[in-house]
Amino acid sequence: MTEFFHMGGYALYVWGSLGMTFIVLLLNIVLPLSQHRDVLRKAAEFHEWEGRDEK
Amino acid sequence: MLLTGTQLESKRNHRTLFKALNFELDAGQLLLVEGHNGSGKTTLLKTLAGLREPDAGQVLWEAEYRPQFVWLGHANGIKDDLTALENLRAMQTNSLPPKTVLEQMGLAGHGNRFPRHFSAGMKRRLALCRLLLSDAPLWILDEPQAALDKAGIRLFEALLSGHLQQGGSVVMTSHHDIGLEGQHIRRLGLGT
Amino acid sequence: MISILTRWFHRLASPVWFYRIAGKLLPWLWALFALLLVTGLYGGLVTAPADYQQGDSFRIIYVHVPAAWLSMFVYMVMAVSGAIALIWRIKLAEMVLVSCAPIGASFTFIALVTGALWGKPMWGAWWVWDARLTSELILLFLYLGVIGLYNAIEDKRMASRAVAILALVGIVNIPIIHYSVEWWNTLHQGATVTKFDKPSIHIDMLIPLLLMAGAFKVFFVISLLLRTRNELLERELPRQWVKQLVEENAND
Amino acid sequence: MRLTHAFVSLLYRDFTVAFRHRNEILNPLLFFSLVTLLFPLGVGPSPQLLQTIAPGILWVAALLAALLAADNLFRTDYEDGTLEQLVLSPLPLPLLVIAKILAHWLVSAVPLLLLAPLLAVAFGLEALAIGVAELTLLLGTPVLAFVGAIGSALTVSLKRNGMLLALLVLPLYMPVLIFGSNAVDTAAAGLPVSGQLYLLAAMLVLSLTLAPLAIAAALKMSVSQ
Repeated sequence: MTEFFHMGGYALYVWGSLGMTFIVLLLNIVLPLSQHRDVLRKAAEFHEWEGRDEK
Repeated sequence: MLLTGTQLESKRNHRTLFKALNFELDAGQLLLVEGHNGSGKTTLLKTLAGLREPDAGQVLWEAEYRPQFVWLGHANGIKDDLTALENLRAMQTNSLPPKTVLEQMGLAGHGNRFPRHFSAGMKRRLALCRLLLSDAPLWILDEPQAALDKAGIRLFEALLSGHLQQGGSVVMTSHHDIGLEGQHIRRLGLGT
Repeated sequence: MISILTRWFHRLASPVWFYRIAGKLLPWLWALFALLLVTGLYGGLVTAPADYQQGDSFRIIYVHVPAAWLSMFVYMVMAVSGAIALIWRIKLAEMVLVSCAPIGASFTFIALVTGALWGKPMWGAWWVWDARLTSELILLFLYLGVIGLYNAIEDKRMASRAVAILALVGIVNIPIIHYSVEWWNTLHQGATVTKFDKPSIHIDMLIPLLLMAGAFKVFFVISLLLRTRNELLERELPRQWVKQLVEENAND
Repeated sequence: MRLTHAFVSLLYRDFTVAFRHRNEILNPLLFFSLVTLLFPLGVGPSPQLLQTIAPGILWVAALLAALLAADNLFRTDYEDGTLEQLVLSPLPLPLLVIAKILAHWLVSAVPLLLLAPLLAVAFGLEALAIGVAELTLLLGTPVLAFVGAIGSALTVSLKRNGMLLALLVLPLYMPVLIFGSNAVDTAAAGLPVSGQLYLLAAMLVLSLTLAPLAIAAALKMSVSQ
């Protein structure tokens, strides 16, 4: 198994590339999801405020 | 009907400037758009002039497309580095001699001077010359009387009634009252 | 046939329909992405034989090449949705256009960094003025330009029109930039011999590469759907359907 | 007929406005010569080195001067309201835009063409290379003007947009830089440069035909703010 991780001496470069790639991919999921939560919260405030106006 | 606006709506991001706006304007009439600052007056005029698209609704023209019109915005549309006469030649679309137009607007003798040295009122008068230098039937004016003195306002109102009598029509915004007999004027309140 | 098409086209433009469809599609897309990723990585890192010249460092292509392909593909998607937004004024196209830019920039960044990490063991230099890498770097600036312009204009509808114009200007320039850099590189070939094209692709090297390219494309769709949904909610905030959505969300 | 009349009068008008600001015409020139002056101070005065990097320096300086000039191409018109009037004119906006950019090019780039040979001599380029440099600048600077105008039209309504304009426009300037400076390099080595010149000419034709459409659309967007 350690042979696999060794990557023929290029472990740093191969795992470095893979690691960096997945961090960027993760960002492209986590950021939109947290924005999604923020927008929903903003919408809730807007409509809740709006609701009070109509009553 | 020269112009009918149906269910017009315009927004800037979430702020709705106006919504479900209906109005009409016929030849020989003046549509006075009133409202407090920020009520979307300029946006409405820009929509009529085609500078901006409405978010909903539409503007219908009698001849399916927008007729020739003169636009006067907040900015005067004149170059500080061209002499008054050069500016007039730039805005001209009919064949009236610019010198007489200058005199008509009370700017006689300033022909070869640069607007840079003019007072705000004189600059506005120079900008208003655009109305005389075009035969377009429709005028779209955004606060044309801004910075005008009393004599200037009287001069401008004379232009208005002359244009309306010839069957021309005007859409304008203003904070001053218009000294014309009521029958030509339609009023449209925004931001109520 | 046409009536179905136009009806579908207009329904696509209705926000509620899009929001619901996106919600339904996402789980399936996640499954597909996971499948493609696992098989691609397994193929690329385990079964594919090491390259006779570069040894195991060649395995970086399983991330570098799909990212580079995708960075170009995303720009094209951006330009097409820009054209649709400009010509037919479809709001949804504006939102797709705007959501594409950050994703495209991310994949261009991945391609650049993995390119440097691949270049280091082979030529001993972190950055090599190779034609492909240089074009990729310029592409990154094109994306940053799009993102910069969009954030600089407050009125989002105007910002989308400006970005649509810029994306179309960009798509016309990308081939010009690519071939002039390619030409510029061959011209100064004397400096460093950079043979960057893919090593001779052996069949069981190629399969994982295509799988990874597929995985990245599916990922692009997932991230695009998520971002477009946010843009949709942002723009349609005062609308009634967003109100119901918020209520639904509140009780579950 | 009305179109050519409007085209010529717009060209003449922009020309007179520019000439009334004579000192402003010098700005791109001063900037161009100052930037080229920086390089010898930075890399050292050795003639061989300067001779080899001279084409690159001249072209990078010309690029930056064009970028600087592009910023105020529409800005004054936007502020004094003449841009609105131009957009509302019944005549086709792309053609009027070409008149404006032609006037801008005559005022900002042509003086540069006159100054470039002097600086090239200071860098030790021979006559042939200088001649080719002139030719590439003649073909390239209009492309820089048109592409710069696209960026300028997109950002004219923004308050502070200096860096954004550079970010939008510099990547699109790169192909011109590549072929322009390389043509001078090859000419200095005595090799034929027709290939590069044809490509520059092709870029000129492309920007002359496509850029005005993008500029007109961008101006309509900026004016509607």
